[in-house]
Amino acid sequence: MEQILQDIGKQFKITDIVKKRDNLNFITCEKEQTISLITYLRDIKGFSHFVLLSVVDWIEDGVFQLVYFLNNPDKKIDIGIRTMISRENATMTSAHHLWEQIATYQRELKEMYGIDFPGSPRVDESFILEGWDDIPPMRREFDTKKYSEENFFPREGRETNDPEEYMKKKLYPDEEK
Amino acid sequence: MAIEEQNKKNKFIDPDLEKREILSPDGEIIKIDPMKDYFCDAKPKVHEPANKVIEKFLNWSRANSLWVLAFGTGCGSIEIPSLMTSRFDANRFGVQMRPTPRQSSVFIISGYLAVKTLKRVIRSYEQMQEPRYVVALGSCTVNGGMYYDSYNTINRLDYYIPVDVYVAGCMPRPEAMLAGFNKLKERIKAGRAEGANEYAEKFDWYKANQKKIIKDWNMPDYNW
Amino acid sequence: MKKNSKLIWTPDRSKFPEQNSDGSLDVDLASQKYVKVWQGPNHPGVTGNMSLELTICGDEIVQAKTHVGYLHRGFEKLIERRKFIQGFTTCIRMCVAEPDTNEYNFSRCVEELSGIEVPEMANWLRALALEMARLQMLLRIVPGQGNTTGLGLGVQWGVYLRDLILDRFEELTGGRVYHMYITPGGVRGLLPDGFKQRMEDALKKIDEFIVDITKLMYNNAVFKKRTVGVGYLDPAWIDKFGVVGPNARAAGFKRDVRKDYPYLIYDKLDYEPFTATDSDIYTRSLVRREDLRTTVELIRQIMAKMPKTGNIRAQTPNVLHWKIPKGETYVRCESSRGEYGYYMVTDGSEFPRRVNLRGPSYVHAVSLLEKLLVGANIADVSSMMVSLGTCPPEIER
Amino acid sequence: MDNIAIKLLFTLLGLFIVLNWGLIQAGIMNKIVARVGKRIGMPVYQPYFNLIKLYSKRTSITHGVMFYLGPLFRLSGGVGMFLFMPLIFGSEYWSNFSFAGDVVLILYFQFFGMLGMALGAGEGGHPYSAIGVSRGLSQWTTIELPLTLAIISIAIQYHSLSFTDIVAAQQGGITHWTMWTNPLATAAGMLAFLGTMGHSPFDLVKAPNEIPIGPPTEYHSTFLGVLRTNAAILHVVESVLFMNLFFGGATSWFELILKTFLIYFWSVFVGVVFPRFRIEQSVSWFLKVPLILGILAIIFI
Repeated sequence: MEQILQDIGKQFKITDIVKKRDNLNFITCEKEQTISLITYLRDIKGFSHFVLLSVVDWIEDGVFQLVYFLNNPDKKIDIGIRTMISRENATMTSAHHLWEQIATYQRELKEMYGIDFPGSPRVDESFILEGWDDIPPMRREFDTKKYSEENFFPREGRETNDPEEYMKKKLYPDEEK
Repeated sequence: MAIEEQNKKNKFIDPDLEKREILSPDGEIIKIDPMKDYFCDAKPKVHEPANKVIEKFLNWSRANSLWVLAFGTGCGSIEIPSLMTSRFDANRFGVQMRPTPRQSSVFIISGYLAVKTLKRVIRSYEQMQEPRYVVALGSCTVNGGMYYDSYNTINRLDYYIPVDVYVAGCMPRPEAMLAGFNKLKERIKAGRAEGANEYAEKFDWYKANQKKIIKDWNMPDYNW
Repeated sequence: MKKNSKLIWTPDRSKFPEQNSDGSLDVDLASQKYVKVWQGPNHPGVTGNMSLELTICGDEIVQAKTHVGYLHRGFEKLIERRKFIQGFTTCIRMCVAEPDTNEYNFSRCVEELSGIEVPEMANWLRALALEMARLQMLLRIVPGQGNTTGLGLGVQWGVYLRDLILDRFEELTGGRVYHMYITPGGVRGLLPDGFKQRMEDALKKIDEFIVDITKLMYNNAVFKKRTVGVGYLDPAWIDKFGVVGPNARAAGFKRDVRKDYPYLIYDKLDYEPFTATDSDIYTRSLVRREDLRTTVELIRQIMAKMPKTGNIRAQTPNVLHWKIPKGETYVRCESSRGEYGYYMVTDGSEFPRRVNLRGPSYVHAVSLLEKLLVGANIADVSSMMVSLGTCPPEIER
Repeated sequence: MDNIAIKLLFTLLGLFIVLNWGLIQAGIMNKIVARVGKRIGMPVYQPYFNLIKLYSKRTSITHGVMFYLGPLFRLSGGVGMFLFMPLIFGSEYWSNFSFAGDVVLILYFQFFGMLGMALGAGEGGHPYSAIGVSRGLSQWTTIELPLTLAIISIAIQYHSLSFTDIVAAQQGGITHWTMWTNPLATAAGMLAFLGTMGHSPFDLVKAPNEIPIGPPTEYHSTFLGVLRTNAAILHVVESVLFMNLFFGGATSWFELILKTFLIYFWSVFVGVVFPRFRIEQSVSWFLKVPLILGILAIIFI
């Protein structure tokens, strides 16, 4: 694993190397280099199994963190490649030519986060939602409870308790607050 | 060009359902509006029973032959196989599964309903022939259950289609479902399970509720 | 198993036009030669609540599109606004059929990020619960393959045995479908008295069932005719599409998370995953039957080798104020359909920042199924879906 | 002539008995299938409930005149078969309107209901109906071949195209049945019988997991009630047809009920333990074994 990371470090600019387990590393790469890094890992280093493409919304920093998660089935090691992209006009180079299922992931991310992947097949087609006209729902600023209360006629009489207060009241009723 | 403007208004409309002009083999230009031509958009009517004694006899036969639409709308459908096989065997009570809405009389809403499914549920419900009954499983259909704050699941089902029996639980055990079927039978025998009439009476209210959350309403108002 | 290349039937996918990058197809639907048929969501041949948009020419499928989202509840959004212990009860409902893999993955993520070591006894019990969950799932999908071709009898037998396993779950955890047994920090309880004996009784019935279903289904001439050579999955596609689990094992790839990345106590158990090379519907079904056999064997081994008693819970912080430092991890385990993974990111607060599920059906039922169905017969659609182990809730969450 | 009136009365009475026996038989078969699946199963009288319920459901669909006529054609196919089918040998009243050439007429009626149903179902407009109709018609064409060959073989054997004559020739003990005197024709006919009953492996017209549920997809309430009524009559009459041809007919109602039950059970028995063919497999299957048997039956008669 260390050997692979050194090899990558020679050719690409990677930062924030986190060793989570013996066989699991996370690295951060620049947006422009990401696709070539993935291609390099797939073709030269044997990371032939694509596991996951995920997004983390760091709204405080104004960035989306894209994570490409690759797996080497022969050496049994995993690597997660993080890439930061700006939240405004979020766009990322499409990687659909590398693995077939990436097109599906990109379709989902376009819908749930509003990240555009130009050139990816059927990326504009709706994947999960139908007739959605609000902001993409998985973004942090979207308040799902408010949306639900406005749209779905909540039934009256539903009680919501703060678990801490509720347990105090139930377990130690005599205790003064 | 009025047609194009109308189409623009509804951005979600299916291209197959757009108004269009086609050239017939005779060279004649025909205007078609699939929403009007392909579907009948008459409103449902309230049905009054003709004779109380006969109706009682018919209700008795209806109660003993419940044909369930095989449409697993949510996670409750995982217990349907258990319900229909040897341990619980709902067949004993005349409950059968039918694959098409035309022939079935009971609609089991098995758990939470996503908005996308709700649209299909409404269509299937309207395609079922009267009298039709709805059994709603799980707390999710009562008040949203654990998905009360989800942006994609409805909170209470009875705002969209009339419900006859609720079976609470997450998820309801097959015994509870059998009890629910017994309750439904009692209601049918008493002549109170006329959800279809209720739907016809409060049609506008139901439609307004449905249209509030189904943003891409690209089907006729009542399609049977 | 010998490979008989004559039997393998791959459709000639080149005779139909490829779909364009925006999903459209260059065929004239008005010419009446091509018909568009929707299968599902209200269709008994479609597993769960999903639908297929098929363009057919005669009996052959020209283009298939999967439509999912009928079960979307926004779990990943909901977990972001729940505490870790609340998110645990939410996440298990992501996959209805096999919730324990969710329990394990979520708990493992939380433990790994907050640095908790789970006691040995809890690991054994976790493995037992996971294997039981796999067993009850396989008892549904092994005869389910027969049901797609009209052999409903196996399902009747299989679901009865599944009920027996659910009874054992009820004894162990109190729940029938949703168990919430593998909690962050350990498990909820030890085995009840006499559990092993009653489990053994159920396993004996399952052994008989395996013999019966082999006679009924796998040796049935008509079933063979329907499934041998149909739905051939090219081994070259395994990595291209990210196929995992039984589907990859049926194509000759030994992919089993339990062997490759041993978790819990699987390195102390002695077993070998079954692999075959024919890679058609029949072989995939055969691999699942062998999985069933393996699982029964594993449960016996676990019950024999596990310690009598021991500590089952690690020391955890107050669950109401459980703050986890900033970090991220990926945890995987083997579900009945293949690799099942959770990607969790925490940001130092009481709530997870992001939880993402990687379900095997995400690739099996969307990109792979769309490709496999092209050129197939419309009668084989549901066989193909079941043989790939489709489970819609884990696609859309 | 009052004779004809009495005969008509007895025919209607026979129709009533056959309908009831068909319904009860369906209930018993459901029970047997359930027992194989380790279940208790629905009550024997469940088909009656279903039938009353179906007739009592309200309908609000129009698909044109042919859509209405489809079930009626199907029913007239079934009732037509019944009308010309002698039920009890030796009884003038229970032989209905059988005459010298009734075998040919009944073969025609067998196909008639099918065609009428195809026309009506096509009007429903559902794609699965269309697929089911095309499957059904192509399968039926291949079923007809061995069946017709078997019947021709029997007609050559007994020098008659009348059921009464064929049954009369088989009287006098079990060894006189066509089953023993012409086993090839019996084998071809009974294999074709599996196809006519529409159970697995030949249930591709209604294949629930592929094209749910084929031609009757759009049929509901009263229409489906008519279809169910017809199915009850048809199942018995088909069994009577094969009983008359191969198994020596019946001399009493008890014998008829026993024999039709066993003949129908043969198709259910096969249906429970076999999955379904694809359409091209079904067609080629009928064109192989049953057809060869049928041809051999003609050659070796």
